[in-house]
Amino acid sequence: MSDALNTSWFDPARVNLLVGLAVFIAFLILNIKRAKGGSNMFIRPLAGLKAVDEAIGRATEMGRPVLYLPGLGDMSEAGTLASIAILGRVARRTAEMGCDLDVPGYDPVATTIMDGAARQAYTEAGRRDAYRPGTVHYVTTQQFAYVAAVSGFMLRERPAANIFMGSFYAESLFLAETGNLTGAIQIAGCDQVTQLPFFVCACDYTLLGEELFAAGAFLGQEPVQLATVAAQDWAKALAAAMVVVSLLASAMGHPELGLLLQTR
Amino acid sequence: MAAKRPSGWAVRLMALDRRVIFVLIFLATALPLLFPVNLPITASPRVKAAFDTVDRLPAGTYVLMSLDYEPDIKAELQPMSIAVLRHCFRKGLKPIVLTLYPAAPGLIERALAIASEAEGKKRNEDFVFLGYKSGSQSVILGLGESIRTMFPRDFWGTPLDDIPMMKGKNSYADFPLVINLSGSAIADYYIRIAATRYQRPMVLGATAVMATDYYPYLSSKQILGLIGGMKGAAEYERLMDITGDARRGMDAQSLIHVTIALLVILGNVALFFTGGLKPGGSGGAREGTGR
Amino acid sequence: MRNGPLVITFLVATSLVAMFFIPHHKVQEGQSVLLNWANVVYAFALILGSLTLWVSHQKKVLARAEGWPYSVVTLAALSFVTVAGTVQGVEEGTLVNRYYNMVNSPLASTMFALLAFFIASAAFRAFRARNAEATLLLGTAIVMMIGRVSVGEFLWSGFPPVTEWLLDVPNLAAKRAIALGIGLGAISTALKIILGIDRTYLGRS
Amino acid sequence: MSGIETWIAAALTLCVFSFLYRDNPLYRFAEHLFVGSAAGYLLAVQFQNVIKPNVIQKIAGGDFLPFIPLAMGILVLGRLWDKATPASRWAIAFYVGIYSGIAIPAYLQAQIFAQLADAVKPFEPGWHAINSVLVLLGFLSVVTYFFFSAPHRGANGAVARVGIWFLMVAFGASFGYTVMARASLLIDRVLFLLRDALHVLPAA
Repeated sequence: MSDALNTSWFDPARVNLLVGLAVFIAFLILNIKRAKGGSNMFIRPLAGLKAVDEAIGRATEMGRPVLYLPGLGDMSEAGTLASIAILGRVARRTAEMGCDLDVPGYDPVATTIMDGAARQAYTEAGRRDAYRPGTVHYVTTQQFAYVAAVSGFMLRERPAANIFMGSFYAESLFLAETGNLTGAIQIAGCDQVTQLPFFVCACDYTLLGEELFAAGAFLGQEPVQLATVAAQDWAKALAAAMVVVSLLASAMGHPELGLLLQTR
Repeated sequence: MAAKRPSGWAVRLMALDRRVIFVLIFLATALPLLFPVNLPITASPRVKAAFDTVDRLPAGTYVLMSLDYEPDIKAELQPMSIAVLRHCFRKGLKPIVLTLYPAAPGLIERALAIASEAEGKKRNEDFVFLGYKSGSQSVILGLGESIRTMFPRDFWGTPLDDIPMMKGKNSYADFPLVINLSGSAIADYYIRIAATRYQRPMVLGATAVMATDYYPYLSSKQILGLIGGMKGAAEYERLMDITGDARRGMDAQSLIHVTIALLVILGNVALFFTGGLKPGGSGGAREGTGR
Repeated sequence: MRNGPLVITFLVATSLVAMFFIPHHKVQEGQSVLLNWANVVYAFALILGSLTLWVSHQKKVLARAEGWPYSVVTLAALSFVTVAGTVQGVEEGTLVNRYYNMVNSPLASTMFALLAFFIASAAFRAFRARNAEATLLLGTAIVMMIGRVSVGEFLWSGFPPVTEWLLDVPNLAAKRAIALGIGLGAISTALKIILGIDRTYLGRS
Repeated sequence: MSGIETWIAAALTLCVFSFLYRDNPLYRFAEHLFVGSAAGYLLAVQFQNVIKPNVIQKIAGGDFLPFIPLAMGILVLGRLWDKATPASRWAIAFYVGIYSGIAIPAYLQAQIFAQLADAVKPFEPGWHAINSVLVLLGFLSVVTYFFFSAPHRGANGAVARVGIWFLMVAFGASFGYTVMARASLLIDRVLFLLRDALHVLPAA
């Protein structure tokens, strides 16, 4: 760098981000306290998630596998973190129902982690022996090589349900159309906005954007998990209010408020 | 179901094998390539802005070009690289070219060969190709300090100090324009580092899907022009008055779009005649948006 | 010891959050060291994954399972590219680079190109004006498709500005709201992990 | 590419296109070839770009710090044996810690503050103000749609419904726009077949 080495211990341009983070953590703690205090945490039902049980049930009846696709994000994508939590729930259901599960992995670290999560879910359901090694298996970290392999699996093994949860990119339509051809029930959840239209078109149910992050909490229905969703709602309301207030203020000649949101 | 009997043709149309659709799309692609009609192309303001930015530079100006895409999306970016390089050559500018993708140098070597041959320019006299360096973001940062640290030799192994035209050119400050043609988040890094931190005028080329995400940077003047996808490249070729692969593809592009739009309309007409438009009617895919 | 991994996650994650706010060069250097370590862990996870890929195909070949000759193809390609690429490198001019241009690259771009066909079949099958919302979706899609190519401009010069408006106004509004929600959802997902509320990643409930 | 290489590339292109008819041995061959080649390529790239410079060369140069990530890497390989699995959790915990730590400020800055900073830009005068108002209304209604703590009924339901309209227009726009990119890729492949492989079209 041509500028001299930086020796300051705080970046003042980021103080607003720090405040924002503190507020969100405060919302989280408050809501967890509310939940532990016995307040009823309401989350409106997400149709796509109610369908997950139904889809696993149908697969069990037909004696065909459930295909769970964790997305093509790596561990830096929150969508992948959310997908791991959802897989835990889905694996628990397939274990209970005695249905075969197949999870082709894209990111090697996420695959390793999901193998542990699925194994644990089977153990908790009391079906440790039913966990087939290779249920969660690494395919490859090349987008279309992965797509080629998964599409081939869909056409040859004919899973009865395809569950897409995580960060998907250009492959979304390829996989969802192939799945549609095989007649599987398809449920998708994706945090990549540009891919949502394709899932909406080709799947039976689609969780839009942030619904993916609420899904883990919804499936578990544990109060502490639901509290995190409530905290998100509070933050959303605060953000919307800030937008309205600062627009009103700038209309009255005070644009300073909006500048508080500038970051570097 | 509607009271009237569903028309037979409509039912058959709705059950159309998707392979018929595939054949239609293939024909819509191949026929215009074989028998072009050359539909007129007009340049959008954003591509025009990119063209003008390059066009305004005086002959002899050095331009830093980072071409960052791999073969699987070359369809959108390779014609763009060729058109922009030819523009630089025609205006007598001196592009210094590099890439941050390991599988890209072959493509760029070809683009440089095509463009320099068409405009009669020579390697190491009119342009330099630095090749590939791993580390994306750290390389972009490093270019602000010293090109020679990042790329001690050019693509063909010549030390930079042995190339006369590289004399005295060693960081962003020596380049009045940075051009990045990218199919990934590399574009964000260049905007953040080259355009914002080092305040370099910058032109961006991106894939069509990416392009809309970068509109805000145009209004904030962090980028001075934006070329989006094969269509943007075709507009650039049009402004240059040359014909490259992008312009060759534009008739097919139009026909594919029209075919898909007609298919959608046809599907809905068929649905109407089978009575499927009534509430609760049959037909069409199951839908649910998580509501 | 049992909670050791949870403590590690908490400490590492909070230090990385803190590092974002501390521009001191030593701290930033420390961050790149940590990221470098993570890259090494990733590389080993990739070795692990590739080993399991190898084993699963090897099993198919040894058991002469349905389609085993295809697994031979995978095993051959995997071993050839790994060995050649590790010994000779993958840069321009190497054997693996030639192989990549001949095999990987056309396969990837053709798979990618198949999307044009799938987009057409999905549009024909799923774009049905069953209600107001579905009609909005398909109407906008048709205007965008026609409006952004030469034939659209040829039919009506007003098409390009309409498509720009659709992108700049309703599209921007919806995407902005979705981005906000995703941002919050992502942060809360990460916080759940850091605070130990969600332990699925360690294979625990 | 030489003549033979072009022919191999063209043959593989056709193997993949055959998938459009239906699954068949040619596609299955291409698929398996692709998986093996891609996995091998990644391994080689990781070895050349990560393990060699960051571990092997550094340790050979007398820097022993890389033993730490090396040890974690070996722990990850412990997944291969049941008994070593608990040990591998330490490495996983480190890795997850890194990326969840990075995610928080990254999402906070890029997704939340950047979007909000854009949303509060003062309205431009004249016609543009109408668009700004529409963007604001759309933003608020879609945010309402994503409110989980309240059911979609009453006034909340009505606003959420407007939100759905905005979502649908946005999805339609995205869909239509993406058609363009995908069509370009197909054009390129067909051009490759017709010109470079079959020479039906004259060379550029």
